[in-house]
Amino acid sequence: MIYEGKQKIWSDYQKEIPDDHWYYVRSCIRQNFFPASERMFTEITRNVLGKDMYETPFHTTCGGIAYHADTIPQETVMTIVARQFALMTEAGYENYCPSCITSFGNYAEILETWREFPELEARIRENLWKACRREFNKPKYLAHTSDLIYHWREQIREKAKHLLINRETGEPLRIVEHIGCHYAKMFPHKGVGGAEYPYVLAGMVESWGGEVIDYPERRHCCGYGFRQYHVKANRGYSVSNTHKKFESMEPFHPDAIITNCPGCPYFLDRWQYVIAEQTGKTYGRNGYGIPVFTYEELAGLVLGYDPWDLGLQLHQVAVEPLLDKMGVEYDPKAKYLGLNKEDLMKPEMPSSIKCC
Amino acid sequence: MKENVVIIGGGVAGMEAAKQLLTLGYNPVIVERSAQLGGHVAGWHKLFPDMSSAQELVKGLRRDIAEANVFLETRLNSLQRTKSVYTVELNNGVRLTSRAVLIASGFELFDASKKEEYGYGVYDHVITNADLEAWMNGREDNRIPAQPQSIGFVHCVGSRDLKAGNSQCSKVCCTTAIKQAIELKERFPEAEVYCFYMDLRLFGKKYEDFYINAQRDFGVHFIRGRVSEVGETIDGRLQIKAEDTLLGKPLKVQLDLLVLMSGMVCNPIAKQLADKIRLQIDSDGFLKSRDNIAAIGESNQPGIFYAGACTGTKTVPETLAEARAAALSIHTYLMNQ
Amino acid sequence: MTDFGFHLSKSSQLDLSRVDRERLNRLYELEPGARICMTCGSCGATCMAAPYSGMSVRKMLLHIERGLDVKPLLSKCMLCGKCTMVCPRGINTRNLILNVCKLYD
Amino acid sequence: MIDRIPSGFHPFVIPFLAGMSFVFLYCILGVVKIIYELSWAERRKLFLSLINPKYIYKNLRDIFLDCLIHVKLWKRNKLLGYMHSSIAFGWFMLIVLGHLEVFLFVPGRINLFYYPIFFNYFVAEDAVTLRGSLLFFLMDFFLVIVLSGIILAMIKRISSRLFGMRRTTRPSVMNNIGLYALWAIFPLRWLAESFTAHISGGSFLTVPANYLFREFLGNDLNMLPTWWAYSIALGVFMFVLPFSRYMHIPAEMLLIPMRNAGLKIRSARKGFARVQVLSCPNCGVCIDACPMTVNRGNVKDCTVYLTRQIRRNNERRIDEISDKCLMCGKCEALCQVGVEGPNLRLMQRATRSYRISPDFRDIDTEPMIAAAQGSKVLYFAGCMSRLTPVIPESVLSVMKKAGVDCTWMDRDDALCCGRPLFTAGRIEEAKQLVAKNEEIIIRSGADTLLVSCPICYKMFLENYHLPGIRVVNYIPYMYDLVKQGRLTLRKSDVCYVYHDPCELGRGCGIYDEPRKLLGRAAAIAEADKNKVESICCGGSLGSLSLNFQQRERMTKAALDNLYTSRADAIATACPLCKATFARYSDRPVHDMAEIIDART
Repeated sequence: MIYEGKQKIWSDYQKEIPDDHWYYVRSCIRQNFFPASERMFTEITRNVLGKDMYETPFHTTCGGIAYHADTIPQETVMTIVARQFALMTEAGYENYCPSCITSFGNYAEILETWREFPELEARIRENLWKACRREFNKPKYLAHTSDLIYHWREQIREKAKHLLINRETGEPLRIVEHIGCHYAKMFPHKGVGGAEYPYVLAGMVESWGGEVIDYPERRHCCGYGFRQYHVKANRGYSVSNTHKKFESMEPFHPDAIITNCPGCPYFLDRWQYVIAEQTGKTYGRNGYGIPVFTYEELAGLVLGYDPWDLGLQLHQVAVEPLLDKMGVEYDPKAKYLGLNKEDLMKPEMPSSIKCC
Repeated sequence: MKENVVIIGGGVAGMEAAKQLLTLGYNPVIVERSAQLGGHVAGWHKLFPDMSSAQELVKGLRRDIAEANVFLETRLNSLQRTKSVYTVELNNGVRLTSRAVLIASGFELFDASKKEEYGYGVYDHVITNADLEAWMNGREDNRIPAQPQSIGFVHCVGSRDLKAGNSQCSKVCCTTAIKQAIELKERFPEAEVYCFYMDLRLFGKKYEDFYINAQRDFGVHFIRGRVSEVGETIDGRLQIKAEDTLLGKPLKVQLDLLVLMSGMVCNPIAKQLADKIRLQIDSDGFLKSRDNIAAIGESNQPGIFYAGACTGTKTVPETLAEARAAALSIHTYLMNQ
Repeated sequence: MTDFGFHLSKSSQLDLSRVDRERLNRLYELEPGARICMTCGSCGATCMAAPYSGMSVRKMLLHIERGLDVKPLLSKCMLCGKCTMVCPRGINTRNLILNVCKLYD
Repeated sequence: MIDRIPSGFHPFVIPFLAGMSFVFLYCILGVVKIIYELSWAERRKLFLSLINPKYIYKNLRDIFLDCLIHVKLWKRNKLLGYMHSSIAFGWFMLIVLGHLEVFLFVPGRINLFYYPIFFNYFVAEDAVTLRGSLLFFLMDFFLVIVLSGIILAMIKRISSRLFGMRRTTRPSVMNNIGLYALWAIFPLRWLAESFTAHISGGSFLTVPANYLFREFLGNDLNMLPTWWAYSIALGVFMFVLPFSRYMHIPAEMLLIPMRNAGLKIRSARKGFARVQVLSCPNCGVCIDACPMTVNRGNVKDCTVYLTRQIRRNNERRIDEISDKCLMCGKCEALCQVGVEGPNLRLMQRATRSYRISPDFRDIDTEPMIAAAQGSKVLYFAGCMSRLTPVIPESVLSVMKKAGVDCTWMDRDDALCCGRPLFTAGRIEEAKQLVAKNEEIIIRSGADTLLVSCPICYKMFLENYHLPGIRVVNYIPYMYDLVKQGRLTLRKSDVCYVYHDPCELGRGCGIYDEPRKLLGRAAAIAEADKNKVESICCGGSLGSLSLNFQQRERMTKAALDNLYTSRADAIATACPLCKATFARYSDRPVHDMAEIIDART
């Protein structure tokens, strides 16, 4: 690996990211998958970094899932997106940051389409007007929330309590970064670092002291693939793709996986259990899996938040091995206590994969 | 006093034209940007189909044009036409006038690092066809392992690729890949060599024999399918993915060396010249000839002639033939003025 | 083992690094013509067994070189020799087929 | 004539005795082993033939004519014929006459079987017999005959070209020892008998020599050493015999009755195959016969080397030789002994084990049966004819002109006749195809199966069971139509040379009908080698391993032979020959059907 070669490519794919005043849009599914992630984003950006992060309860889905599952036509998606932009315009913002990668891709795709086909944009404006009497300005800047964390990575590093360094050996932790497919594969210039060697997560890992693993199937999809998971008949195909990634990263012995997409951490996490059930194989050390994190969770750990406040107990694969390596203090007994400190009961543990 | 003919570019096209112009009684003046004559060919090792030495070819041409005026490491500051005379100003302060100018600016190799998925400049063992020629000419290259077990060639890197901005076939890469595959097989008989191609275009004299030799005598494997991406394994080997389009199945293989067959793109200098004197650019990005059949060596401007790869991808013999033809065209043009 | 109602599916990806080179080289030795196929497909077009098993020498060779199972293709080969007659590269396809039948299963 | 040595014994007979006993024992054991290797049915067939007077006569006649007189060789090459029959028959007569002498003069010694061989040493002439008696004369006469044969053999070894053989075999070590021993036996016998002639008597050859030797050498001390030498030469020859080509002498005597009894080669090495292998005299006739030996190539792949390698158990070479052969059958047709080279190879191929075997049993033949129904004459063109569509088109056109209602069985979907698999040794798989085709043909309702491809034709004739259905090749069939007046041919000026396809000529014995038929449609010229000696086109499916380049040389050599006829065009009756010749021929190549169609 020639690191300078990558740096050259990274320098070719940089994007302008304004430092403040963002209109924040949540993902449809992240709340359910890893509920603390989005809350941690607002927590870090507002309270730790002191940024203006506007949110409105009136925003809806962007239509991306339905669009990628081939259930609604493009014009419908565009009109939904137009309404989101109208909400932003009404709130007086011009920097738009979605939390979801598919949304980000969806917005990027729609903005590019409108740039190529202005008549389509005009028709969508008309649709929106007819539907809900709203008007919109296109966002001046579009960034994914991971772009923002990337942008503020050094500020986070300055406030860091724990780094991505193995406390016992002093070696950097070996991190697999997994980028959502819709982040830059469609429009490489919309992503930090481009599509082939994205830097958005790698940059965070490097800033926070870790080492990025470049394994052969790095570019491969997590396996979610919308239809592949949602239609049960295809689910074997979904898990097979995830399996392929794990087989490829296995020889590198990663300490953790960091992701920036709603589906990826979920499937990389949950499918490890399914793979272990079906093949008996686990990919971490001593029967554990490889812990999977969202970038907000990892940022939260770096900043010293309590793992259980970050919702890490909701992970299928046990995160404790990584916490131990990083030296994060946690109370094992508190893992399954609710916010009100009531015992939520320890879930049933699988036999095939160790989950603490 | 012999009449000047300015030749832009000191590759084999420019040299061959200069040689012919000397014979015809002119004073050719070669303006070459680099420090030596011979262009790309000077960097090659062996030329197909007879594995003749590229160095010998260039050496011979250099000998033949010893009497010509050559400006090395020189660029054009300006090129202007007044009536039927062109005035050329060089960056070393020299001013030349000439009734005919031959553009032999040739091609530039496609920058393989633009195909990011192949990891040229990122992975340790990815090289280009030009790197391999240089290595065979004796240049050290630590990207080439001492004992590779498996070697891959990717044809059409930056050719026939609209995404890379080049729709044209670079014509020589198929044969070059086969030539280089044979040369590597000769050096590393134990290695498995795979050529990943989209189409094999072995159009020239004895090129097909090359193909059969590579298969029969050297056991080179040909796989129809373009490599889609390259990754690095834990032990630093390359893992490539492609589709075997004849079987319709995805395929992967681990390699110790990957050679990218960078295609030809028009030398940007040609485009700068085109802007200066309003020459036309053809749809393939190369200079547009007055007629692609009958007058490939002539431009739309009187007194401006073309030779070689500035008008499209060419083999060396084609380039030399065009250079000879251009010299004669210039002679006829000057005689008739 | 839990039954989820779905299973890991076998990868359809071919791995050239895992092809049995020794056996393949033995085949090349027994029938050097195996190396020079240019995948024109004449053999498959003329094949008497193609309607029954999809046989084609081109396909058979590709299957072998990529480590795939050739048994189904060969299951209806009558060794009639038409492929030998039409092969533009003069490959002794019958010898090839017989040796494949010997070496592979 | 009286016994000179009272004991009737001298140690010099020991080498001969030992050798003779060894050969005798070896042959007895060999015969027992071979008989044991035969199947029960074969054994029964053989024994029944051996007590049948008709077969006994035939066996004796064949052994006499083939083994002693070498009639076939005489027909082919007079010089070689003389050479072989002089040695074989002369030697035989010496043995017979020797016994006669013992029987007549010393009947008491008849039980000593070395006596006739060394008769002249053990006896002294007395007043009862006269110098120059008839027997003495005959003995010397046959000795001269044998010696003349030996001299010819020596000359042949030096220059086989004088005998019309372009190439001959390279003898192995054992063959050389046997050869030199054989060469030595008769001159030594002459010397020994000459040294003893003043005691035992002699005739025109030995008596003058005796005078000469006595004049120069003076005493009788040379007598014993020459007898020793003679006996040793005999002994060496006998010991070497089982391991050399001379094994063919006893083996052929077993081969002839077995062949006459109708035995076939059914195993690669055992039983009748073993006899065949041992019967090969290594004469090398098959080398010149073999179409593969063009440009001195592939000599070591001829039948003579197959038998040699089988005797040596050299499995690698046996496989190579077996796979390479075109199976054109010319070596067998020209072999003096009748060694079935192609069948030996076929059985060798049949021993191969395969990990993949085709299985045709599940192929649905119903559509093919439906397509085959409708006429009394069912026409089968064969796979190869699809690459020469002019053949089936012409056959059908001729049938139409002759008013023959004919259905084309394999116009669309079809199965191979099975011969290619059969000749590759995949006999069981071929049988599956045979069964499928039998079903189609029988259920078609036809009473005649018309076949244009000789490869298929041979298969249908020999390996199909089609009760009530006449299998006929298109050439005799068309010739019959012409004779019946149902077809009228207009003769053209074009001169054709007819190439006998291997499978039709040597394979099925059809030589004359094509010529007669063609003679009515065009002028005919004959090639240098024709009919049974016709040279394979090189395209044969019989060969498994010959590559394109090697075949190309054979095809060109076969064409050169056809060009010797100076004909304008080539006629043949096989799709494979047509396609193969057409590739390199400098003149048109037409199938018989094409020519007949054009001239009716």
